[in-house]
Amino acid sequence: MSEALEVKNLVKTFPVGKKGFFSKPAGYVHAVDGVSLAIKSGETLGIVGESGCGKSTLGRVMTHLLPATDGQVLLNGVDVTRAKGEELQKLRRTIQMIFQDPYSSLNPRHTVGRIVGMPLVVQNINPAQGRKKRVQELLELVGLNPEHYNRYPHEFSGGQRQRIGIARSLALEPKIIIADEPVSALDVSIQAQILNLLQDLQKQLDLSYVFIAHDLSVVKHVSDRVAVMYLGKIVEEAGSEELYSKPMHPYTLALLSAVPEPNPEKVRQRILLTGDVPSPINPPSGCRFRTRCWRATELCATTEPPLVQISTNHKVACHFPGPTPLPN
Amino acid sequence: GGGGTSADGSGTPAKGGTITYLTIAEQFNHVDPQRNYTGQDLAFFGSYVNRTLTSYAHAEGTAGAEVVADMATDTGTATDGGKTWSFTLRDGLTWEDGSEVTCQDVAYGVSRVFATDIIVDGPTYAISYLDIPAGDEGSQYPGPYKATAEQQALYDNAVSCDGKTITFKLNKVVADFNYTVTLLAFAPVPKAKDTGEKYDDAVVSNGPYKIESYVKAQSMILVRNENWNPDSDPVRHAYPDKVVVNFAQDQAVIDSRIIASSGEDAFLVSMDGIQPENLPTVFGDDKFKNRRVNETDPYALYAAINVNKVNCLPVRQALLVALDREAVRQVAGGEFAGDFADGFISPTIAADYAPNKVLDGVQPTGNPDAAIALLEQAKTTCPDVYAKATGEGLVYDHPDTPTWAKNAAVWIVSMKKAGIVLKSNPIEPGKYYSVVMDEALQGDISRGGWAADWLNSSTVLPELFGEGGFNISQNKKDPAYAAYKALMDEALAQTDRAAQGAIWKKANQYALDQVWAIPTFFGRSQEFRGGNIGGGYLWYPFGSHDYDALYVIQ
Amino acid sequence: MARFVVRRLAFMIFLLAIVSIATFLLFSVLPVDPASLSCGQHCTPEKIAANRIRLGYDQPLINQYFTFMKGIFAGRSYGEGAQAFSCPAPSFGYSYYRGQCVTEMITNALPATISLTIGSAIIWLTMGIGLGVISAMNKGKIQDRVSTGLAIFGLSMPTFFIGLLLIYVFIIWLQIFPFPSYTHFLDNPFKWAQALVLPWFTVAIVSAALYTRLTRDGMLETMSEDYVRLAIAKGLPRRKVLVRYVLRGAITPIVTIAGLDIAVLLGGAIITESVFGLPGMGRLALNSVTDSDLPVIVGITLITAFFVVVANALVDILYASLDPRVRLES
Amino acid sequence: MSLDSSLAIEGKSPAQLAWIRFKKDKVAIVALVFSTIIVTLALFAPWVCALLKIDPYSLDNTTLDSVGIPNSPFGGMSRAHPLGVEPGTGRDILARLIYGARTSLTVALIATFFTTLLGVILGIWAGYKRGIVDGIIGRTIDLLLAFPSLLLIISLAPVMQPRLVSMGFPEGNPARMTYIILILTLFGWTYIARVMRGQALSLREREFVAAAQASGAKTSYMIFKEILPNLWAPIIVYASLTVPGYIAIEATFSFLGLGVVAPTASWGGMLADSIRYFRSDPAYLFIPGTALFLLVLAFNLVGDGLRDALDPKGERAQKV
Amino acid sequence: MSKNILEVNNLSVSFNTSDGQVHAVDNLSFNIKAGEVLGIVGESGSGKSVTASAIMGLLTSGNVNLSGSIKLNDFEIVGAKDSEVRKLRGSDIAMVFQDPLSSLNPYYKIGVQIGEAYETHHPDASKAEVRNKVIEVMKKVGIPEAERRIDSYPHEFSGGMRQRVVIAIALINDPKILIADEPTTALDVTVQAQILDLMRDLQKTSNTSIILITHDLGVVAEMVDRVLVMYAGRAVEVSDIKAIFSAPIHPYTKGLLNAVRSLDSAIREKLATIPGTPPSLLNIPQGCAFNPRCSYKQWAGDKCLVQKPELHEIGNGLTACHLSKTDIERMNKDELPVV
Ligand SMILES: Nc1ncnc2c1ncn2[C@@H]1O[C@H](COP(=O)(O)OP(=O)(O)OP(=O)(O)O)[C@@H](O)[C@H]1O
Ligand SMILES: Nc1ncnc2c1ncn2[C@@H]1O[C@H](COP(=O)(O)OP(=O)(O)OP(=O)(O)O)[C@@H](O)[C@H]1O
Ligand SMILES: [Mg+2]
Ligand SMILES: [Mg+2]
Repeated sequence: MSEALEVKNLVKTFPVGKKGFFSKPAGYVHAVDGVSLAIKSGETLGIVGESGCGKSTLGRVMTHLLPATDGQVLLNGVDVTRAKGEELQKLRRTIQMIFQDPYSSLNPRHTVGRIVGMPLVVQNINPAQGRKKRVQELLELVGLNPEHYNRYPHEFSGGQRQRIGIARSLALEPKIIIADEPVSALDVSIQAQILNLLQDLQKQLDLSYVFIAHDLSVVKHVSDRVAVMYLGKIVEEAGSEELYSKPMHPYTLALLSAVPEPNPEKVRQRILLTGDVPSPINPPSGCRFRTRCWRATELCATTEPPLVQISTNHKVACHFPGPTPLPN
Repeated sequence: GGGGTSADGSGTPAKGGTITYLTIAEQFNHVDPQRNYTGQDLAFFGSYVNRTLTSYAHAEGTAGAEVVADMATDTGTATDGGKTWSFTLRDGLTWEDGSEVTCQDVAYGVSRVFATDIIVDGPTYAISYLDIPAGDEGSQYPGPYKATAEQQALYDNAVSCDGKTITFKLNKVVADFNYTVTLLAFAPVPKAKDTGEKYDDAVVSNGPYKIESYVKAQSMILVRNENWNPDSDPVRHAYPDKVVVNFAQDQAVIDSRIIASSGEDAFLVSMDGIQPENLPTVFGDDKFKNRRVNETDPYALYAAINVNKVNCLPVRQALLVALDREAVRQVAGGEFAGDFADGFISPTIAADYAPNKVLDGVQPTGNPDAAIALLEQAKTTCPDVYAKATGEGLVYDHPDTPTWAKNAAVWIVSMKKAGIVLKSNPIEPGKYYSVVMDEALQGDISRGGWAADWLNSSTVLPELFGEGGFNISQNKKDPAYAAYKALMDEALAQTDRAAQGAIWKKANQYALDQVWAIPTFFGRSQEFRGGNIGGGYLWYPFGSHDYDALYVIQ
Repeated sequence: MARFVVRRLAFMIFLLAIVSIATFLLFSVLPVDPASLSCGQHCTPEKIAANRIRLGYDQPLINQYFTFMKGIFAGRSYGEGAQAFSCPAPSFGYSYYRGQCVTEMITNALPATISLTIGSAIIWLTMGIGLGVISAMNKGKIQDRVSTGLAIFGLSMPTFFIGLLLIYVFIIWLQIFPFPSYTHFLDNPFKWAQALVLPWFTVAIVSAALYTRLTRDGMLETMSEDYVRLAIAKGLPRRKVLVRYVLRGAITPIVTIAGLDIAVLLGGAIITESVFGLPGMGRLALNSVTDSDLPVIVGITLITAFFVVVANALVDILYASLDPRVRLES
Repeated sequence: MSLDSSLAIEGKSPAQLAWIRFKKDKVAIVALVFSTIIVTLALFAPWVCALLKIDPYSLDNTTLDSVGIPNSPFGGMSRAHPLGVEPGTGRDILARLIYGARTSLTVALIATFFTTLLGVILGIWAGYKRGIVDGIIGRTIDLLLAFPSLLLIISLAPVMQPRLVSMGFPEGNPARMTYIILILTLFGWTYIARVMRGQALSLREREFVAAAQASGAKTSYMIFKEILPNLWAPIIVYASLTVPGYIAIEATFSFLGLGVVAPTASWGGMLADSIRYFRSDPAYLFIPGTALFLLVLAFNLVGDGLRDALDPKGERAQKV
Repeated sequence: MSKNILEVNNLSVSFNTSDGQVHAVDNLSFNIKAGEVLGIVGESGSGKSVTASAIMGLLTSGNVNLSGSIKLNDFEIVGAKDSEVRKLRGSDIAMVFQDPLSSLNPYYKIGVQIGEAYETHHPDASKAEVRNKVIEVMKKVGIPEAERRIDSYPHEFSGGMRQRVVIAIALINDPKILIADEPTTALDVTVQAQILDLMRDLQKTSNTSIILITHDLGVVAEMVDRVLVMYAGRAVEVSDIKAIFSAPIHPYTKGLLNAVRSLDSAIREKLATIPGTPPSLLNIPQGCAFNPRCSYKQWAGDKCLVQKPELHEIGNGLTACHLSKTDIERMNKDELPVV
């Protein structure tokens, strides 16, 4: 498998507290802070982490919806973050996005046909068989009735809307799709439909996915590899099997143990983390997780642990990695 | 003042009490005597504050038009065939601080007229009559503030004091100069108290009252001038103890309060007449009979035609005969607005008035047929003007107020009947005269109104159609002007009043024949006062209250 | 918070500077020549030129501007020698037309305008907020219909028509009031109020209508907030929920708008003052326009802008000090 | 797999839904009919007046007494003059009202159009672009708000009108109306712009905006194709609420003497004139006043109805 | 077992909206005993929150039609005077809402907001008493440094801490029933774990009954004793927690459980789904509302299309399904063929 997309040392900060023309920002949110990743073609990379850890920002920088502060996003050797004009326009065809909220991701004033055809219009693409035909094909592909071409989004349910959004993201025949929490807003019974659809499409169209979610069980279902984010940094990255069975970073451990188990018979041991995620404006020194970590020592406060390869398919950023679940 | 509410305005003159005047004006146009030039203000300050060498008699009817000795011992002595005039001051004339009013004070006051950068808006007879060489612009004498010793000498030569006698040397014969000096511009000013521009806010009184306070847009309060010596003043009565003027009142408010005349409001006097809608009320009910005045005033109302633009007599004549003057008068208030005018000299100047024949064939409602016939003539004689009058249209200037807008509408409609097109050109009321006096901005027809400065057409006809400052007919380029100018010169040089009057009558007829303006009506004024105020009548020379005659009924 | 206040005040001063410059530029295009206004009849170009120098209008605009600004802080004198006179600080210029310092004219006009503003603000705020509260509390019911109906009636009445109507009904027809003639409060409080009652309502009716809407919409919006639901779930009495939660949440935009409205009114209610003949700023403004009295127009424009800008800043600061999220920021 | 069967809702476009809601609002419908009638009357004024045998300009002295007051009760109402005559001239009030409505509506509608256009474009632009554009537009609004607009409007009229004439606008009424329209636009756009800015600010956070951006849409596409279509409802609502405001303001201007020139009729001008006839001819105050009030009210009610229909709010408000 | 403290019978709620009538809750009956934790699960829009609001007596606005009976300790809430219900709110029944961020008034200190709930129901309490009580309850819900943080404003708290404040407000008067409407949906898993832990502890120590509304079956499995499954405003199944996971007695419940992922399922395993989408409440299908999505409906004949199934007992649970008992048992064992 070749590498479809490579992220190198990506940094994204947002100024905060800037009130006027002339005033300086009061500080910066370090939303993404030196992230490196590689996605192989046909593969799904899951990214998990708690709210505000920078998952969406990472996704948006990768699609050039946000300019990067530093670092590179390489797509076929071209840096997406620096691309402009024609070049960027071309790159956009390769990398597309699926959004979280099926209600806000479709323009309520446009018909389904127009929504799905929008990328063709803005990219000025005229398929041989005509745009309408192509759109109807796409609708069919995602399991919608092509006759619904002239309907409005409000006439559809959440799951169907998410399908429309997926059809739109496929219009340009991308290679890579960044899916930012594509099922979080859906009901369980619908989530399954969408997850299955995404898997089918991947096989059919040979897509690579970056699958962003906060729900570890969802990620487990779709990912070949999983990266765990905490406060703008990747703390652990491994093949799915490996990560779920042998988590090494204490944060991953805690995260996994916190997922409620839909089985009353099974009582899992739980690591209860204290406190909340610290503010990304003033992240803790050294290891960012140390404030909530039961393994933390002096070292963690002073030295930031690098993300190191601990086995072929496993990287972790911790001074004291290990699968020991219990704090002691 | 006292209590009574049932007073009906009848009584006998007596001293005491407070008279309160109400006016819509924000302030007096000018308080500075040398800058004072509007009828009402002249009447007010002449009655209460400023004394002049001569003044008009405080009497009803034509008697009020008579000039009498005021500060002077008599009405002046003309020598040199009327080119030199002298007046002698009475004894016992005092300023409000008790000091004596001297001949120098009078000379100083008159000299201020020449300081035209500061003393603006007043009449400039002093400049045009006094024997001081003319400079590039106006006089060589720049007024007392800036004058060098030589320049001052020029003035002192023209106006000289010899003890109590002041002598004016004129540059031409002015037969009625003793009328001229009734203007407050000839009032004395104590040099030591002159504050220039600011003298307009507070003057030093030599009359029966002095200014206690003057807050613009609010009020002026006059109280008795204890240093006024009644023995030296045979002219004024000085009835009330106190005089209050409240500015910035609403016209409707003024009328309503005086109509009701209840309580304190019985001591009110309106300075602004009566608004049209209240005329039927006030004149329809006998209970107001002692409190109202309805008299012809000295104003002649007319619409000046810009002769430079409408240089076509038949068109002007067509305008004259087409106008529905009945409707024009109706808009202004019907018969209360005045009588139809047959010229520019008001019948109030009896010596100069004579009925004109030109308008005899024209009904008050206009004669479109006659106008159409006249236009037929114009078609061939002056096709350009004809084309404009019947095509693109003539521009009618008027102040931008609802009443004048209606007036314009009436003009437009009545001209339309004769096939003449008129376009309304509303002008901000405050700027009306400055616009129409600027020929570049003036339209084809501009409304106007004029009253004599004293009862002689010398202050009317030369002003309106001659060399005077108010010529908005722009007729000096009309070939017919030469003959008119000759009449003016002749009349002004004529010292015999009766002979002079005969020339004025001729000139008046001539101006009308040339239709340099269209007379509409001779103004009529209504005055109104509360039930506890007596003595009101229309003072002939000024067309306003005779303020001196008003008293509080005790 | 302190930082916020400083910054807000700095912006206020900046805005004032811009406003004053803009005003100056704007009025320099007027065809009115103040020099010729003070020239009188028999004016000659020479005289106007001389006047212009005397009054400082010969100076480049920028110098005029600085002279003017200096006058505001240090007062200004005109003319020279024995004829000189001066307008003490804060001087907004001198009206040659009226022969008075603009500041003096404005101070004379302010009492009437302030009386009008305060009285009507009290009326419209109580009426508007009251009706709005009733309306929101009884959404969909008859009270709501009546209140919103009244509001839309009020909104549809042009101010001058309300004024004329009130004059006709209460003064001419029913004769409940005499024709208003403004008296200073200190001279005769009763007459003062008597003259102002109708103007108060004239100004208040339209605004009350507006505030009824604002209050109603604001309250309905707050009522759908989760924290209101929680307050109800706590079992808090109705009054408390309404006042402490709903009104508290809805009042903030109302305060802002009220601050602005009051400031604008302080610059003169042109229509109401001229309909009722109140000797206030609005009437002064209108008269000055009719007379083309430029210095007064400039003065009033600046004063009004000053009120608005300052009110805006004060409201912002008040706002911030009421909102713990801003208050505690720095 | 097709999911046809589950698509239970009947397909209606948002506009159809709004129209259904609007139709239920009886008051708004009546107001709409009334406004339409007035607009039609104004549009066909010459024909209407000819039909009624009335004329706004001709004088009728026979209806007036010696001082110019109508000589029959109710302001001289008669068969010849259904709403009476004008004191002083005897002109027909109904005809003048119909012609006056022309001026009012022309000014109000054109000014509303430009106000909305400017406000919408600048507002969306500011809200969508944010940053420096937003800053400049925002400060401009602050500045405009700081000025006493009415005072500026009346004091600048004498200079601006001649300038318009020199720019080629016909002298007289066209120039005066143009000035009023311009000035209303200049001071009026801020309100709608602020509404639009707020809406655009929240719309730009919606994911469909990101979706279009991610496909490479340009700013103009974003503003006109993605954002604008979502703002038709508030645009229509605010535009429809601007019209009555402008009708009232136009009347206020002519009340202050800034309106059209004689002999053209204007409602505000009639009201300004009526002050002098309060006592003797109150009908002259009430008839134009009521007409003005009703027209403004009708437009307001239509606007309100549209708001309720297009932008239903407060339905979820918790009963306290 | 102990007595029911809450009994809901034939509760129906509908809203008149401009788009038509929304039948949010239809003929719902259930009860809860002291100390019991009842879970209400169902997809979005199935009427869970409306049911909660009805119990709180919050559905009083003009467009609501409410019928049936809600009895709290024999006190009938439906149709009761507002002032009466107000007395119960916050004292006998308390509620925790989903979004802790918007549930707190940004203008008031959290101590005030908690204390208010106490003062209202204890008008005689002194200031100091209230303050002590507030600190006590803050400690109880695990807010550190309660004495200091009592004077903080909501925005100074993190999401988890805010939710603790909301819970403190609910608990300060020792309510008999606590209704928690998706109390953890807005929170991160790690924080969710903390809050669930806290609620479990509190429930054990104070023996409060809890109605836990959620759509997360994992949370249900961990927290509750009994589950009420709602679909389109109706109860479709009420069963004990263990039973429902091992042997669901309604096709919808079964579908739901199949669609749920767990950490135990294999990587990239295909999930079972329920076809179709939940119905619009403006337009609920005839007969059984679930019938268009039901894989077993042909086993019950045409009934499903015409007749609304009523809740009836099967085994220890209640189900609203036309399938016969045997068919349900077969379904449990996956022996009933799917169509
Ligand atoms: N435009 C922005 N301006 C300022 N801060 C921002 C902006 N966008 C995101 N942030 C901040 O960056 C951080 C990361 O945000 P991001 O949306 O990437 O998180 P996330 O992991 O996607 O969270 P969630 O699960 O809530 O979606 C957060 O603290 C957020 O507040
Ligand atoms: N005040 C109201 N007016 C109109 N419809 C309402 C109102 N409140 C709720 N509804 C409707 O009632 C239905 C049930 O809503 P409810 O909030 O109970 O669902 P829920 O089961 O809590 O869903 P979720 O999981 O999304 O919270 C929804 O379709 C909702 O739109
Ligand atoms: Mg996100
Ligand atoms: Mg809910």
